[in-house]
Amino acid sequence: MLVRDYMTRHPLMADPDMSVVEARRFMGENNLRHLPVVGEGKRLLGLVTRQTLLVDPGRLGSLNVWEIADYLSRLTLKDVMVPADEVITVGPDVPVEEAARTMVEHRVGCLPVVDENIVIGIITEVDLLAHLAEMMAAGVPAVRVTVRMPDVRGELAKLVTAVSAQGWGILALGGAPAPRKPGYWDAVVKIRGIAQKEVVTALSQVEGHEIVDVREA
Amino acid sequence: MATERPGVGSPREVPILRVENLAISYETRYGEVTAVRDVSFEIGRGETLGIVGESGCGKSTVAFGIVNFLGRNGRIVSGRILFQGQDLVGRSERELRRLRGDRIAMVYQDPMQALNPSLRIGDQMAEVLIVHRRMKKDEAEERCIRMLERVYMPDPANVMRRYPHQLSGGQQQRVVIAMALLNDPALLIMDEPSTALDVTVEAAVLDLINDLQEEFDTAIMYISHNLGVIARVSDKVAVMYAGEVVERAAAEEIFLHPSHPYTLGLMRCVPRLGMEKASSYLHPIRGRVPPPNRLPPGCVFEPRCDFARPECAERRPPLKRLTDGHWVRCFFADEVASKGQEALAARWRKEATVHEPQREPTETILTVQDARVYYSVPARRLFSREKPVVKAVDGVSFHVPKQRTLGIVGESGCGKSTLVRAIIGLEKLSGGGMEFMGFDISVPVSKRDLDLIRNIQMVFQNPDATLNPSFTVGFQIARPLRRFRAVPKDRVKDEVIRLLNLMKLDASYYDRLPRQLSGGEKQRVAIARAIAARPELVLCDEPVSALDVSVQAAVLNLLLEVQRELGTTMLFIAHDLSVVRFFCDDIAVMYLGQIVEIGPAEAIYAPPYHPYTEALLSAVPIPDPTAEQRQIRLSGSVPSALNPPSGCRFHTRCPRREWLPDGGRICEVEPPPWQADTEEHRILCHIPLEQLRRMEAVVSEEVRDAG
Amino acid sequence: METEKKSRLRKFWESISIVLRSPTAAVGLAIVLFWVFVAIFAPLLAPHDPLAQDASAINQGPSPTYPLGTDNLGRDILSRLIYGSRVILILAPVSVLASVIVGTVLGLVGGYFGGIVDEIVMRILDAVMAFPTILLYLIIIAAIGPSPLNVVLAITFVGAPGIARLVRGLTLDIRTRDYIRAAEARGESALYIMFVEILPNARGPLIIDALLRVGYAIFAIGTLGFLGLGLPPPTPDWGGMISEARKYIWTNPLGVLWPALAIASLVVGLNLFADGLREETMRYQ
Amino acid sequence: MARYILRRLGFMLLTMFLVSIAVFLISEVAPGDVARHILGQFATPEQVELLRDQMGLDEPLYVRYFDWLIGNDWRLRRLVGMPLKQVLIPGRADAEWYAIAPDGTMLQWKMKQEGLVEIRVTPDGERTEVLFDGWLVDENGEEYFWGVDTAGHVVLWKKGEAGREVGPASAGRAMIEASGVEYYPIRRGLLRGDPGISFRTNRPVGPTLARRLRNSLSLAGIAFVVIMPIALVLGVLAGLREGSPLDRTISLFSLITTSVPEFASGVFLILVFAFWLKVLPGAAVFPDDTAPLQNPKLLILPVLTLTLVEVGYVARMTRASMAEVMNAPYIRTAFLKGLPYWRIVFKHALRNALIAPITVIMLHVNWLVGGIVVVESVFGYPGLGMYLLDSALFKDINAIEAGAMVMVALAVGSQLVADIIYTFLNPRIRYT
Repeated sequence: MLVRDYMTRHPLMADPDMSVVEARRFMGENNLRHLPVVGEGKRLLGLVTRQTLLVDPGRLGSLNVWEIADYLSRLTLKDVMVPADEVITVGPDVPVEEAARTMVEHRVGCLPVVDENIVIGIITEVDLLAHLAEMMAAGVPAVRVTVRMPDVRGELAKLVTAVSAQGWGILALGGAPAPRKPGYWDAVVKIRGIAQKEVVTALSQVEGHEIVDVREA
Repeated sequence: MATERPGVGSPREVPILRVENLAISYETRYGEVTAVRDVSFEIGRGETLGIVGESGCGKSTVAFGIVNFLGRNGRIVSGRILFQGQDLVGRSERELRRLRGDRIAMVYQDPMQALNPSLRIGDQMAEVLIVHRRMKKDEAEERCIRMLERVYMPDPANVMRRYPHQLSGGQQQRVVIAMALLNDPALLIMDEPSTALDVTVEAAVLDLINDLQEEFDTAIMYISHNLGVIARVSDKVAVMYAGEVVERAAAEEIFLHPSHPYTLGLMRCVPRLGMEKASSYLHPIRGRVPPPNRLPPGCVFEPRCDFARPECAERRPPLKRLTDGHWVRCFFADEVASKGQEALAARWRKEATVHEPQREPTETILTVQDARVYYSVPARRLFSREKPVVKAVDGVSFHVPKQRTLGIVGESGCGKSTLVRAIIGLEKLSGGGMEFMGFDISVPVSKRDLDLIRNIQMVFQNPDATLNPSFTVGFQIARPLRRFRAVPKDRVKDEVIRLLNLMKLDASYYDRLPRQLSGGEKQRVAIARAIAARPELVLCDEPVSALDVSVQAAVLNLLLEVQRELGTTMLFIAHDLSVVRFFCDDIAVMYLGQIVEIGPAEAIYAPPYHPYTEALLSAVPIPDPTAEQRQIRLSGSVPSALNPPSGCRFHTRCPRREWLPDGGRICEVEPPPWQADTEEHRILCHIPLEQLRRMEAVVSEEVRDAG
Repeated sequence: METEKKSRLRKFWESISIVLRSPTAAVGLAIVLFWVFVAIFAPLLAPHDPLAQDASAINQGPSPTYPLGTDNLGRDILSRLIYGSRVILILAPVSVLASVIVGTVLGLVGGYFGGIVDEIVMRILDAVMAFPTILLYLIIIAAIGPSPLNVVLAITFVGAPGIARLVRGLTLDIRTRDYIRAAEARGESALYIMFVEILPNARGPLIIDALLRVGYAIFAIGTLGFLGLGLPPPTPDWGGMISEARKYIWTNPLGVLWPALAIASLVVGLNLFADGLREETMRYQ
Repeated sequence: MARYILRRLGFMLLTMFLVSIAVFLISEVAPGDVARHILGQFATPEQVELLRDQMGLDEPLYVRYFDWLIGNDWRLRRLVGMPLKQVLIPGRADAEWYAIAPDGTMLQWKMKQEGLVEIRVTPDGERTEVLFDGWLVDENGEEYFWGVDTAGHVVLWKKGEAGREVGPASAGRAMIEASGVEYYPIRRGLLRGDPGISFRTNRPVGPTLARRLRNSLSLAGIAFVVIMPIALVLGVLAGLREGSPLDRTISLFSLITTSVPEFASGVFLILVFAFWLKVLPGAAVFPDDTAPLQNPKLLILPVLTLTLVEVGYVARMTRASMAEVMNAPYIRTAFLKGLPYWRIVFKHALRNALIAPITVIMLHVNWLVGGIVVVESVFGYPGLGMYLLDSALFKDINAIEAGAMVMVALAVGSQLVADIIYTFLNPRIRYT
């Protein structure tokens, strides 16, 4: 579960000499939101997003229509891109959650994956969400139970023991601190091939655990 | 988490490569010739597109067109080449240079030729990183070594210091592949990368390509003439003919439902592993690929097509969509698709013309007893006492009954050609004996009498070298007639023409020179020359391996016909196991100068196997992506015949050694014994027969019946 | 039969047209043909007897009587040039032909038999080739004296090893072809294989090499003449003419120019032709 | 690699051996009697016979060959009973043979009116003449003596048999003595640096040859230095742009210049630069002992002539090789690796492209030598070529043989150099 496994390899990239107009067309055509700008050997030079392509109106204010057209046609990516030293990047061998944290921390939707300054892929929020969905086996029919337990060592093991005591297999397992309830932990378990009722019966017997939510998903 | 889960669908992806209506032409002395036209396809990330077709169909032109490396006289006439969304047509040389070797890499046929003979492997590899990534030399070399490790190259640090000629063909190809992958390219173009290699090495290289693709997520464009190879590596297949893509679909789809007459023809003209002459028939495609400056006005395939109607000659069929992702350039694709099913099935059915196999024992015509052919080679050191000896053939024994065909298979350097040359008398025996129709033939041809010479003739491999370019076809066929006084002088010409007709060539060929003939025609003339004096035994040394697949079938059929009509006995050498299986009654498998397994064809292709036979069979590329084939890969390369391994010669690479107690120590020490499975089927191995019998069949593909 | 003749004729014209496709070959051929024409019709073209001396006109420049002037003995330079072309255009091809015959046989034998035969032949040829060519000429002519026959002998001796090497190389290549194996498998004799199966396939490069060698033979004959080792006087010999006129270069500079131009043009013409031919045949293949 | 070079070295020695036999045979077995040739038409048979004896021509061929090759002083000293030594005469290109007495005195003998005289030269250069009286007696009772004469022969003198009358000699070599009964010319042998006496000058060949060789080597050396860079650059440029106008121009130019014989191009150059433009001397005549580099202007035209002929040849070889290499698959690989053009040219192509021409260039030394003979002759340059030519015309056998061996050694040596360069450039040979 490292970045290298979830990133998009061989992403579309652009030359620093590509004109802004061309880049806007290119990104639109290929439905891109982020475009790494690379030099020879795929070395990262900068990053372009849809926002960076929007030209600062202040700059244009003093120009007339013809001058604006001329200015725009001459504008290339290297003039507008976020330069490499300001781009937030991630290495291929970083855990996915670390990448997610980086993105949250910097409020960016995309991280170029670089290996010694060479762009080898790109990881976006969509990739991470896909990872989350996969982790929680979204779209696979199963019983999904959310159990609230004290945030104490050994509590999760109790839950897992209870499930395996029934001979059931765990399809997905996840957990997070319970919302608005400090000191508690919510765990989500997905179990396949049994009825909802059986699950409730089995798990409600676990001491100290409370079933918060159960559904067929 | 043992359960399988479907991956989350990724958002709509831009293909790595998208070619639209590409046309490429060359300036020649006949004017501008369009070599490729109207070619479209796309390859996604981590996907392999196989491009298949005969030589001269424009496959390589497309490959070079993509990187716009067409030489001085070639140019892209029209079309778009979108690489990662950006058009490559019209890019400057500087921009292209930055892409080549970095984002687009190429690997092609002959690795020896592709590597610079006077630079060390390390320098050649490292410069890719140094040039594109401005890496420091030692850092680059470090990376190269790691990459060589990834392509399973033994002792990579040492390999870096070597020169290309010091590596074997398989190793060279690994180096070339490693070099291509150094910069993690988005697109890898491979042009017949395994064609020059032996089957077992080829299989290993194909496995490697599969592994690497998963790891690097590279889009691969894989060009080959071999349907089997294409079936093994491709996700999608495009069939090219005379510069056009005539059919394009997912791999399984195209192999199960071929819908263009040419695709169908290609599949019907090669024998599949397991087909034999007694129960099946090969359907050659008539005619030959038209040269690009003389294309037919309508459908390019019309002159050779069995489905052609008048309108096919008038206008070019458009590319039409059959099912999702299956495109065909034929007016009658539906008809072809449905008839094709029958036709494919029919090749397994017994046809009226196919002859009954003769299984009753007949007299033996050729006996080879413990034959040995040794060469001494110049000593490696200046003053060494011993002259090293290459044991090209070392103690080979077999016999061939009259009117039967013995096939000899083995990889290059196993001594099969030497053996055949010794039989015909071009090679001196160093030991052992050979007897032909009761006469001793262990002497060279110059010491044999004329009648004996007449009775053993040979058909050679290379159609371009088999005929003397200075003389007419007629003269060359007539020469044996005259020399052996096979017919009276005044009837020589008639006889030559009769032979030509037998070879399905008309009398007008009499006055032609070899350069006016196609490869297949040359080979037919060579067969005519060989059988002119009615020999009892014809030795065929890879007679079809240099021919295009569509022509192979015709030549094989002719040889079968000759054998049927003249009752000739044949010795048939080939490296293609499907062809041997199809053509021969008995088969001998050779490894490093020795026969390791011999017996009736069907016995060779079913357990018990010699471990080498088993590996060979598992390496054969089968033109059917659904066929199940066990993967048994040999490690290393064939040891030198100069210094063959002790004991069993195969022990250095044998994957089955561990079946024996203490890992097969005995294999290293003692030469293995012959074990008889049946009276005719024998295996040279230490492993007890009972254990060999427990082997699974390598190919579990059952003959599919359309009925 | 009739059709065969026609096709031969057509082939001939085809090859001519191939040659003429290359401008250099065409120019070269024109120069050579010009000299051949001059040589054939020498008696009709020459205004004077090449040996006749005119004591009243010694070392003169061009004049109406002597269009190119006279030499130190008062002989007409033009006539001597014209007759000189005969000498050179006979000696050069003859000596090349002789070396082609000798060299071909040696090369075929060495290349086909290989082994010890080849080794011996090649060692001897190497030894001959180790001599600087001019030295061989010097030694041979010094030993056996200058005469047309000896010039031919010397050029043959010097030229044969080169041709033998070429033919040997071609033979080594051709003998690995399958059609040679087929012939051997038919039990053909070595002579048959060498001369019927191999030689015809070596003819292309051999002809071109021979053509180039005619150029070098002319070069060599001229050099020998210049060094005083050529044809004994008073035979009109271009090299000898230059050597003689060289002495009077300060009084009659043109006297040395004409024969130098003549020999230069002939060799250049031949080499242009041979080279153009080679390029074209290479491209044709 | 060592193996390969050793092998080539072996072949080279073998070749030289064969060549020496050939040179010897061709020049010595040539039709016509050398002695007669030297003495001229009018010499008497006795004179001829005597000269043949003095020249050692009456010995069997193989003896003469080995005498010529490795000398005979070590054999003849047994006759004299003392070691023999060759002493160069300072100031003259000449040398004399002496017998060395045990006390270091150098001895020669000379038949004079009064009888056999012994000439003694002490180690400190003091020269005295005394009448000889050390006669030996053979089984027939005759008194005889084996000694060394003043013209480098070991001579058998018999007491009382003073000079036979053989009459005056007509040409070249004057007959100094005819007093002995048998003559053996003493030679140190070619391999030991003594090519013998020139018939033309009656002096040892060695010193003259060395000076002429020096002159020729300076000419050839300068020519080489001028030719190679020009030719290689032209060839590489043409080969890189195969089929372009530049290529066509270079190719045609080089074809024409190589085709014009040196004597013709030399003549053209003299006419243009010396006769019409009058900027350069038309001949390169030096006093015999000046080195050519002292007057470089004289060298311009000879070097230019050689350059014209050779540049074309080398350029054409280089072009063909370069063009071939640029079409090779591994160059295609290099392009597809995205390497810059000049990196491909210098790193990938040049080395492979030079393998063929370098060998050919070195083999071409043979041609260069030929060119030098002609060029020297055109410009009257006192080099080895002229020396050989003059010797050949005079049938000066020792000079021809020595000159020929020197030239062959140069040629074969350059082949060895070519082989070494070849192995250096071609790893396939280096690592097998």
